[in-house]
Amino acid sequence: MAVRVQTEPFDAGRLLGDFSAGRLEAGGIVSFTGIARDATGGSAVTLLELDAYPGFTEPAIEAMEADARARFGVQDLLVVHRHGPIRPGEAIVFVAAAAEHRRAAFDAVDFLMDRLKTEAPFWKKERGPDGDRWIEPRAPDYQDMERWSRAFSDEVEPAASSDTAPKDMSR
Amino acid sequence: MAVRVQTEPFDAGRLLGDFSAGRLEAGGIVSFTGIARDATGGSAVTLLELDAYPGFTEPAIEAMEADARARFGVQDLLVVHRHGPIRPGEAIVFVAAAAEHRRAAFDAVDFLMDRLKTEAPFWKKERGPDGDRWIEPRAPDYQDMERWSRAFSDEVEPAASSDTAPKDMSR
Amino acid sequence: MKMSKVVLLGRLRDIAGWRERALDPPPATLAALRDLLSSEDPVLGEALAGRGVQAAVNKALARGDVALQPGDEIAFLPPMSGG
Amino acid sequence: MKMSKVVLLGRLRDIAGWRERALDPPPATLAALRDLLSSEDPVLGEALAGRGVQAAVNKALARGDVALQPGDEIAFLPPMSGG
Repeated sequence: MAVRVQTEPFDAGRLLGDFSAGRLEAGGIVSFTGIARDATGGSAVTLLELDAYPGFTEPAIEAMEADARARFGVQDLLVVHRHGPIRPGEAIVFVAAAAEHRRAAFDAVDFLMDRLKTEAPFWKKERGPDGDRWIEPRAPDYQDMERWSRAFSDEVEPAASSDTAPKDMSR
Repeated sequence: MAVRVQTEPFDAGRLLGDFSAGRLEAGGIVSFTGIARDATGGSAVTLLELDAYPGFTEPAIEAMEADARARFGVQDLLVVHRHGPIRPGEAIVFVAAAAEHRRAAFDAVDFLMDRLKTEAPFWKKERGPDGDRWIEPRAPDYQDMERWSRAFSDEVEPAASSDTAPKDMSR
Repeated sequence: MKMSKVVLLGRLRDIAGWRERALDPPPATLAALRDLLSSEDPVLGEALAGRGVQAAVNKALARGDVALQPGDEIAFLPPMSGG
Repeated sequence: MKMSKVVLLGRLRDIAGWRERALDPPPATLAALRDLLSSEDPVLGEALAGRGVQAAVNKALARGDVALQPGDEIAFLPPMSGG
């Protein structure tokens, strides 16, 4: 299982370099790096804090990774997710997929990010001069995740968290 | 214009690291790395050779990059493309996009790869023990590119190369 | 009898002012636990009943009401968001 | 009079056995140039007329027939594929 949940900062470039090295059979590698912003909605953010629930968070992400691996014809996947305090400009999440054809690599990373955004067991607080704010999934996040339910409607059971998503957001 | 057409090998990890550094406003960075395979369709490949047409290839890719920048709400784009002899395992192309929201970054990289695959002025020859083979766009490449014509049908003129694509391939 | 543990995540921690709590003896069911927490802290009780808040027993999501055993770890999870 | 240049790309180079060629004087039109190349090398002529093959004059794609001037650079481009 190529899933790492860690408090240590990581270098996305180095992760991509290591992930790409020696691949003679992959035609394409897609990566996504999520970075902590210094502002959201016009409010400055001085620190992002991600809570994890140890023993619950890791298996949930491993299940997502295994699901993506089974659904898409990818050769390899990597998910690295930080928790704890994260400063603006630092990476929060890195997802990479290697596949023979680029479509599978794009889809696997896109799908994993949609699941991570709506179902990964992390709770995010933004700290700033205007106070602290807990961040929960946005309506577009739930809509992005729903694209996959439609695409795979006959083989997917509803995701736990979209079950309980606010009706007016999950539409 | 963040477009580089070069014969020198490049390190995708280092490109992603440099591209990501100091981004305090980007929420997400998507990258695609295309790698030379050691076999296609069961035939070994010992060397890939890409011809470029100097003075024609660079502006064509710069136009694609400018188009992608205008279409999608991205903050930054980078396209690096090699030509000349390329060994299996080496990177051929690197595309990265930084955007406030991940959807724009995914779309910009996906779109640029579809255009590069069907319209970038390169001509590819695979060398191997079974002889040399010129590689031209595959039917799925033209189909991938057509997705964007549908999505943007009222603002896009047909791409030059899909005009002349074989009818039975471009469907 | 082994003590049970209640864990709050995310904004529930700020609302309650605590993160973990031992319970000895534990209530017999998840519903009884919610009632107990709510009777002590009605604001927390309302947050626990809020939309999108899930419960996990021994690190597995629990749907609806379930029986609790001594030694169980019960967590309350607001809507999750990684990435 | 400045010499014109013909450039072949991709598989056209292998078919013709050459990459670049000077023409002095150049034909008056792209169609005349195709006829000239085809009369010298019918196999190349057939390849130039093949589907997906485009022509560029002075590094700009030319649609249909166009007039040629002395000093022009004319390139024949098989289907392109990067990435």
